[in-house]
Order: sequence, then structure tokens, then C-alpha cells
Amino acid sequence: MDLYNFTTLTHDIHVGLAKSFSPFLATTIEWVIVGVAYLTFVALFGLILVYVERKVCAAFQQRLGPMRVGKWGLLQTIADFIKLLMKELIMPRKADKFLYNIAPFIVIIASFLAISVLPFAPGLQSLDFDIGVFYLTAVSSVGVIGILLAGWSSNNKYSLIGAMRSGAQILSYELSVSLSLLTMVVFAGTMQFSAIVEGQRDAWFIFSGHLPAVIAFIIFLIAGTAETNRGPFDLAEAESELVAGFHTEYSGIKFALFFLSEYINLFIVSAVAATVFLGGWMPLHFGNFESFNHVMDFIPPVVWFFMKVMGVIFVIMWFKWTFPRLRVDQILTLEWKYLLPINLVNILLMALVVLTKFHF
Amino acid sequence: MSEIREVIINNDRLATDEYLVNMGPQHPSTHGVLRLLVRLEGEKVLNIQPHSGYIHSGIEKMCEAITYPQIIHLTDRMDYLSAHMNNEAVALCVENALQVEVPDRVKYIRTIMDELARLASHQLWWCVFGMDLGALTTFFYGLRDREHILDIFEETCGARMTVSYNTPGGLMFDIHPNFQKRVKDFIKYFRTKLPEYDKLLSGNVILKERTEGIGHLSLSDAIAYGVTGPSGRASGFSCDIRKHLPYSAYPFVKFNEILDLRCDTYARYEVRIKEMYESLNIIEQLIDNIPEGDYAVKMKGVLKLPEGEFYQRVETARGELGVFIVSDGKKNPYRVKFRSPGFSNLFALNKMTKGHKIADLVAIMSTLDLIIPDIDR
Amino acid sequence: MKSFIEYIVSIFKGVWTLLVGMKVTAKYFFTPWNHVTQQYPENRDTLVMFDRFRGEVIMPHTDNNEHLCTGCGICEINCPNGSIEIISKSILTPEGKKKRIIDQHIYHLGMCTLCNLCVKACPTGAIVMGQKFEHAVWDRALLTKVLNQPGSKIAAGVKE
Amino acid sequence: MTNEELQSYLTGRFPEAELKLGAQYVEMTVTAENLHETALQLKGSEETAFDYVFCLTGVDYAENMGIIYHLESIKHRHSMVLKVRTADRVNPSIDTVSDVWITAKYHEREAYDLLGIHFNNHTDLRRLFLEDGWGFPLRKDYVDEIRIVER
Repeated sequence: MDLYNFTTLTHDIHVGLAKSFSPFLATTIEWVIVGVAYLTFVALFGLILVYVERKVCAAFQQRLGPMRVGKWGLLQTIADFIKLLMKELIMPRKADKFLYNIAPFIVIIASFLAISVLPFAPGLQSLDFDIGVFYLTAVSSVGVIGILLAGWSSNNKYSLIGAMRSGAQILSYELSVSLSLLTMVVFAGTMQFSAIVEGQRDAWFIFSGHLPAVIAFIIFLIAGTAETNRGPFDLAEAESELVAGFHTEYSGIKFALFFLSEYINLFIVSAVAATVFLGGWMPLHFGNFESFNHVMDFIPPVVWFFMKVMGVIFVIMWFKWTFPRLRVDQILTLEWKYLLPINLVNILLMALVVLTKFHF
Repeated sequence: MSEIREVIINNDRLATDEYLVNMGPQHPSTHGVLRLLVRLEGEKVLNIQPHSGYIHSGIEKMCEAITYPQIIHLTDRMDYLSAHMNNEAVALCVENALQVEVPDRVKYIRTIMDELARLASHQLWWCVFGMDLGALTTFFYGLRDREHILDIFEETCGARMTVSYNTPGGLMFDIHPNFQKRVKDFIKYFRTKLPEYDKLLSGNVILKERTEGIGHLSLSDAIAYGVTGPSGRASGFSCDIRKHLPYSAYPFVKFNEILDLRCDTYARYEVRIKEMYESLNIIEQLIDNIPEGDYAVKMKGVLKLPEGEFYQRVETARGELGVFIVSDGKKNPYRVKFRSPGFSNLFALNKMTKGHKIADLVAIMSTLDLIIPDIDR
Repeated sequence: MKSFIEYIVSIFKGVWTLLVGMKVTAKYFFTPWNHVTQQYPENRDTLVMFDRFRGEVIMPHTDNNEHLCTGCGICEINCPNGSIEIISKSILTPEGKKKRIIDQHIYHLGMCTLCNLCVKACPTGAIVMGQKFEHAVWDRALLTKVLNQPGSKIAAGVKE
Repeated sequence: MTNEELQSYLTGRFPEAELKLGAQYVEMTVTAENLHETALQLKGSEETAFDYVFCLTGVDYAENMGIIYHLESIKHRHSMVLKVRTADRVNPSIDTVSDVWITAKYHEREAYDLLGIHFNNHTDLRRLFLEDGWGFPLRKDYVDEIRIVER
């Protein structure tokens, strides 16, 4: 297990930098390295996700997906990205210029903030708060401000409707996300992500927490899908109703930022689901199968983490490519009449489980 | 801009919370170039004014300059998904005027083609309906199955959509030797796929929530607005021309007119799904019994209709199509009027959507199954 | 209590219908070899159009550069769009009679709706529908074609 | 009712109208003044109950404009043709029947658009397909030198 621990690596880098430079400079360089690493990761992973999404949806629809650019269309998303970079930035004449320009950055910054607390592997985590879960739910809802601003400043009725829908939707589903995470916090007894992962060394929470954990997981998946504005909850950009919703008037790289942030959010939701419910970077262990467990240990934690994330992403994509979209009032009905009461009961159930020690 | 002013002048002024949105002419849900001037209060639809004519092609005017057999190439392009039925309407109208009786073989083939076209149209409607509701996968499943029908058309008629197959006096060609086998294969194939449609969409709780009780169109309104076809039958309006004024081979087959009394969007959805099963039944009854004979009656080189007025009603995939020919005895018609089903159906939209949400407007419009060239002609 | 049970039942029923739908899409996801995509320019060699497919009007010529067109103009009359123009010329037959034969059979592909009326009306079967469908050209003028090849003549034995 | 029965009934009901039994339908020609009243009676009377207009056609006859209503009764499943001619050809006008049959409202708009027939008392008589000031293309004397190519 310790074979793949990144703590020593990061520690060595820190020590090395501290030796060569003044403490201030060392910290700055560390920041830059971490920032560049995250940027690269996000950009690359966004591109990969777009490609995966296209291939997955093509497979659901009995198609092939992109096949022309590169082998099996592997370079398609890069070509698209270059195209988006080269496109003209068009701004509606009566748009609120400042807000219009700042909106995509707010959305993407919110995504970046949220990504910083995720533990990719032991030691590979930039911010290890003891209130990690709380921090994550707090910053992930900042993105909605960007969406609202984008819809408002575009001076387009479709954008405005999309933004308003998005606001109503994200604000209410924030509740379910938080409550289902809270259920697991009750179970784990900590809000620190690394500690949550450590707590799943013997069994993932979704197994050890049995029924309440499973319910919380399903609710988190549904609410998380809604949080990311993906189908069947893609009301904010419902293309058959609102053309493109809040980003109707955006073009070029600004559109690309919205697009990218959607996929980062998808990653974040899946990563949180993987971390909190599916054991994060912990390998799959079965009680007494020593040899099996040993084999599993040889797969690096990063691979485990990304395998779980991709699994959750696949399920969310599966939702999108199967279901029709909900209507705006139904989306709120689903939240307030179904998810929220179930969630509250579920927390109670989880508290009982924890109190009676009725778990593995 | 002028219309917006008009709304403000004609209707009472817009209240503070109300606003106008132009849906179309370039909007993903209008499937073409239809413009709806929608008056909204928040998400609630208060009033809709349809503006059509963006692809008005003047088919009625063009018909006055061409001969009767040439009309079929224009009717192909009216309601392009029911091209067979449109052509048949013209062909039957001319045949009735000339009192020509076509052989049974022609009648059978025409009916089979009609039902195949109806199936293809309903398949396309199904996939587009799913797409309008946000289920994008239905689009590809529907088109996948439609491809088989289009292949049948292409093999026998030479074209996939603008078939020009029914001509006055019979058919353009005889059926292809492979036709019967292909149709039977298709029926076998599609009978396995149709239940999948039900599993994917019909039973889906989200679809039911989205459609049940939405877009209510009562029977009296359906008759008053002249909403025909599956949309009318979902309101209990027994308007199936195939049943009431049977033409071609419809008198020889047994089939049910699908009626639904729920009057809502889900009823319109289900009527179309059931009609697909019914179409399969009709084809199955006919495909093995195509009688031998000529595929066309020998007509004169120049067709001249006797002086008078001739009307022919057929049931297309969207409803009742009427062809009204006023002839003055020359080789060109004096006046041709097409009573297109989409035209009447469109104007019931305002009645059905009042008080619903924008998303419902899209769903309702989709179940009316509007084809814009059919409205604009 | 009854309504509470209904509430619970409705949740499970709803989720069940969703799962049924997901099963359908999953079935196709895990059988990706059943895809229906045709990769068009790559499959050009194997792409065979149906023999009745109407791609364009052509006038078949024999190896001796002979065609069957008498230049009667019936196709021109039957065309609803005016996409056919017949230019004929008078020649002297070896017997010394004056005879009108086809000079140019001009066909505007850009105006043609491929309705098959000209082919159906042709008394000698001189024009037929071709299966070529790749008609894109850079200049619209290239869509106007002369169907009879230069130097071609009418085949012997065609009834006027 | 069969066509013959319908004809005899209508003859008794509307003595001033001109009735003819065509090949397909009973054709009744009324004067422009009687149109609205006739329409009301055709729809309202229990025996006829023509509640469904399946076609409304405007025709430019050389000397005047004709409007042809194809009516059907859903209750009795019989249909008939109602015809009317306007007095004037250049500025034709006629009473609307859109208050009797709602669907006529839009068919009348189409007739107004393409033939220039003005329907009195119509609540929303705007052009449907063409721009304002286009001209009326289905009139026989319509000329459009740009778009119409004579052969």
C-alpha cells in the first residue's frame, strides 16, 4: 500500500524547495506547481471526458461517434477545442459587459475551488481541511452565481429563463447533496476527506453503512446529476425549449469555459460519490479473501480512484442518454416532496445505525 | 417588431410580469421554420400566435400551370413524410373525375405503401417527440427503424422521401421482386422493436408526468378547430377517413380506428403508438394477397378533366388531407386547393397550451406532429 | 396511512419504469458491434444503390456511340420544371429526305426534382435514371449537362 | 342522411337557395347576404348539424370570387358543399363564418391572403403566409415578372 503513497514525494519536493529558496518563494513556487498541475489535469480530463461522453452516447445510440480525426476520433475533442479557441467572441450589443465577461470565470473558478479538496491518492490532495465536506458543498454552489450572471447579462430572454431555472434547481438540490453527504458524515464521524477515505480501509461506506448508505448514494447521484445541470435535469440549457439556455449568447472560448466547467462538475460529483461512498482510492477488499485483497492492493490507488470515478460518470451519462427531461415544477416537486423527506428520514436512520453500532 | 406592436395594441397591454418570446423561425423545437409569438408570464404560457409562411412555396399557384400528372411531384414536397398519401389523394381525385377504375393490384400496393409511409412518419414523430422531451436516444432508435422502410421505398419507388410513386391511373412502376420479402422481414423486425419503444418511453414515469393531463383538447374543440388525424382521435374525434370513406384497399382489410378519450398529450402519444401496431396489422393482411394484374391503367397522353369540381379526402399520417380540384376542361387545373391537416392542427395550439409551461408547449407542439411545408404549402 | 403506502409504492413503480428504460439502452451499449452507422466515403466501394434509385437522368450510349433519342421532345413537355431542353437540327438523309434529329439534349440537373415523368413518357426509352448521387460541383453551370455525347447518332431501327 | 335525403331536406329548409346534386356532394349555392344565416342554421339545426368544416376554398372565377365550404356532420356522417359568390371581383367582401366554425377563421385568413377576399366581421383578418402589400397570387390576373417564368 505504501508503495504508491505520494506523501513522501510531495514532502521531498517541499523540503527540496525550502532548502533552495526562502520560505516565501518556496511556498509561491509550490502554489504555481499545484496550480499548473490542476489546470493541466482539468483541461486534459475535460477533453477526455468530452470524448468519452461522445463515445458512450454513441454506443447507447447504436452509433460509432467521432471516427474521423485521428484513430477512432481520438483527436476530435482537441480539434474542437482548437476550433473554439479560434472562434470570434460575439457579445450582444446591449449585454451587461462586465458581468457578461466575468460570468464564465466565476463558474470555472467555483469548479476549481471544489476540485482542490478531492483526495486523488494517499498524499495527493492539495487542501486537506478538517471541514472538507462542508467546504466542498459551500464552494460548489458558487457556480450558480456565474450561471445566473450569464443568464442575466446576456440580455436574452432564453438565457434569462435558463438562468432562473438553473438557480431554482441548483439551490434546492444543494440541500439534497448536503444532506446525503451529511448522512455519510454522521456515519464516518468526520468531515475530513482523507479521514473519510481512511475510514473505508476495511469496507466501503456503501457496504458497511448498508441501507441508509445505499439510499444516500442514490439520492446523491440524483441530486448530483441535477447539480451538474445534466440530463434529465438539463433544464437550464434544455435545447429543445431554450435553444441553449444560459449560454445561448456565448461563443468561442467563453462558451468553452462553460462547457468545460460542466464536465469538471461532472467529475467533481463523481469524485465525491467515489470518495464518500465507494472508498475513494481504497482498493476493493473482501473480508477474508486474503489473496484477492492482496492482488487488489497492487493496483495503484490513483487507478482505483479514477476507475470508481469513471464508473459513476458512466452511470450519470447513462441517465442522460436514457431519460426525458423533467419540467421545471416537477424538478422542484422531486426535490421537495421526494428527495428531501427521504433524506431526512435517512439521516435519522443513519444516526440509529451509528448509535446501535448496527454496521460492519 | 410590427407584430409585437400589434399584440400590444390589439390585446391589452403587457402586464409588468409578462413578456413576449419569439419561438422560431429558427428554434430547435419547431422542426422547421414556424414562428410562434409566445406571450409568457414567467414560465407560464398566456397566449400563442403562430406565424407561418416562411416556406410558403405557392404549390397551389404552381399547380395551375402544370398538368395533372405533374402535380404529384409537388405533393411529394408538401407533407414529405406522407408523400405516398399526398400523391394518392391527387391520383384518386383525377381517377374519380375521369371515372377510371384502377386494378386491385394497384389498390393493394397503394394501401401497403400508405401504411408503410404512415409507419415511417410515426417512427420519425416518435423519435422527435422523445428528443423534444430531452430523451435524445429515442431519435436514433426511431431513425434506425425508419431506415428499413426507406430502403423498401427506395428499392421499389426509386426515392426515399419524394417518392412520386402514385400517378393518376396507377403506379409509376410495378413493385420490385424483393418487395414482399423485404416488407415481411421488416414487419418481423419491427414487431420486436415496437415493445422497446414502449419500454424506453411509453412507460417511463418522467414521460407520464410530463404528458398526462397536459394540453387538453376536448372533443368539441377538436371538431371546431378541425383537428384531425391521431391528434383528433386522441380527443375522441372519430375522423379516420380510412374507416368512414374507405378508399383503395381499405374496404378489404379489418382494422380498428384508435380512439382515446383522455384528450391529453399522453393520449395523442399512445394513439400514435397503437396506430403503428394497427398499420402493421393492415400490411400483414395485404402483403400476401397482392393480386396479379397491371400496375397501371393506360391513360391518355394528355389528361383533361371534365368541367366541374372534384374533392378527394385521404388520411395521411397527420390527419385528413383534402384535394379540391376545380377544372375548366383544360389540361391544367383551374384551381387546386389542398386542405392540409397540419394547417388546421396548428391553430388549435393556442387553445391547448394556455396556462401550461414552456416545456409543455414544446411537448404539445410535438404531439401535434406539425410538418411546416404541410402548413405553408 | 393509505396515502403514505401509495407514496412509497409510487416511488418504487417510478424507479422501476426508469430501470426498464435503462435496461433497453444498456442492451445496446453492451452490444456495440450492432451499430448502424455507415461510414460513407470509406464504404464507397461497397455502397451499391438500388437499381431503381433516381440519381440523375442519363442517356445510355452503345459502344458505337449510338443512342435511342429521336428528339421528339415528349420529355420536355412532360417535365414539370423545365429542366429538359431539346435542341434539334435538320439533316438530309442519304435518301435525300429532310429529317429532324437531336442536336443537343440539355438537362439542367439543378432544376430537376427527379420525378421520373420524363423517363416514363419517353417513347423509345432513350433516357433512364442513373444511380449516381454525388452531384456536388463548384460551379452551378456544371449542373447543366448535354446528355447525348458529341458525335453520337441515333441507333438504327428506332421508330420515329 | 344520404345525399338525396339531404337534398330534399335542404330544398324544404332553404327554398331560396340553389341546390344541385353533384357526383360526390349535395351542392347548395346561397347569396352572399344569406350566407351567415344559412351557416348558422346548417350548424344549429338538429337534422343537419354540420359542425365540421373540412375545407374552405376561395376560387377566382372570371367575373367574381367564389367561396366553397365543405361541411360535414360528425353526428350524422353526411357532408355537403356550400357555395357563395361575391358581388365584386376586385374588392370582394363577404361575411365571415368564423364565429360559426372556429376553424374557418384560419382558412378565411388563408383565402384573404391568397385571393384578397375580405371577410366582414372577422376578428383577426391578417395575412397568413405573405407579407403585407404582396398582392394576391391566386387571382388569375396576378403578375409577378420576377418569380413566375412562363413557358
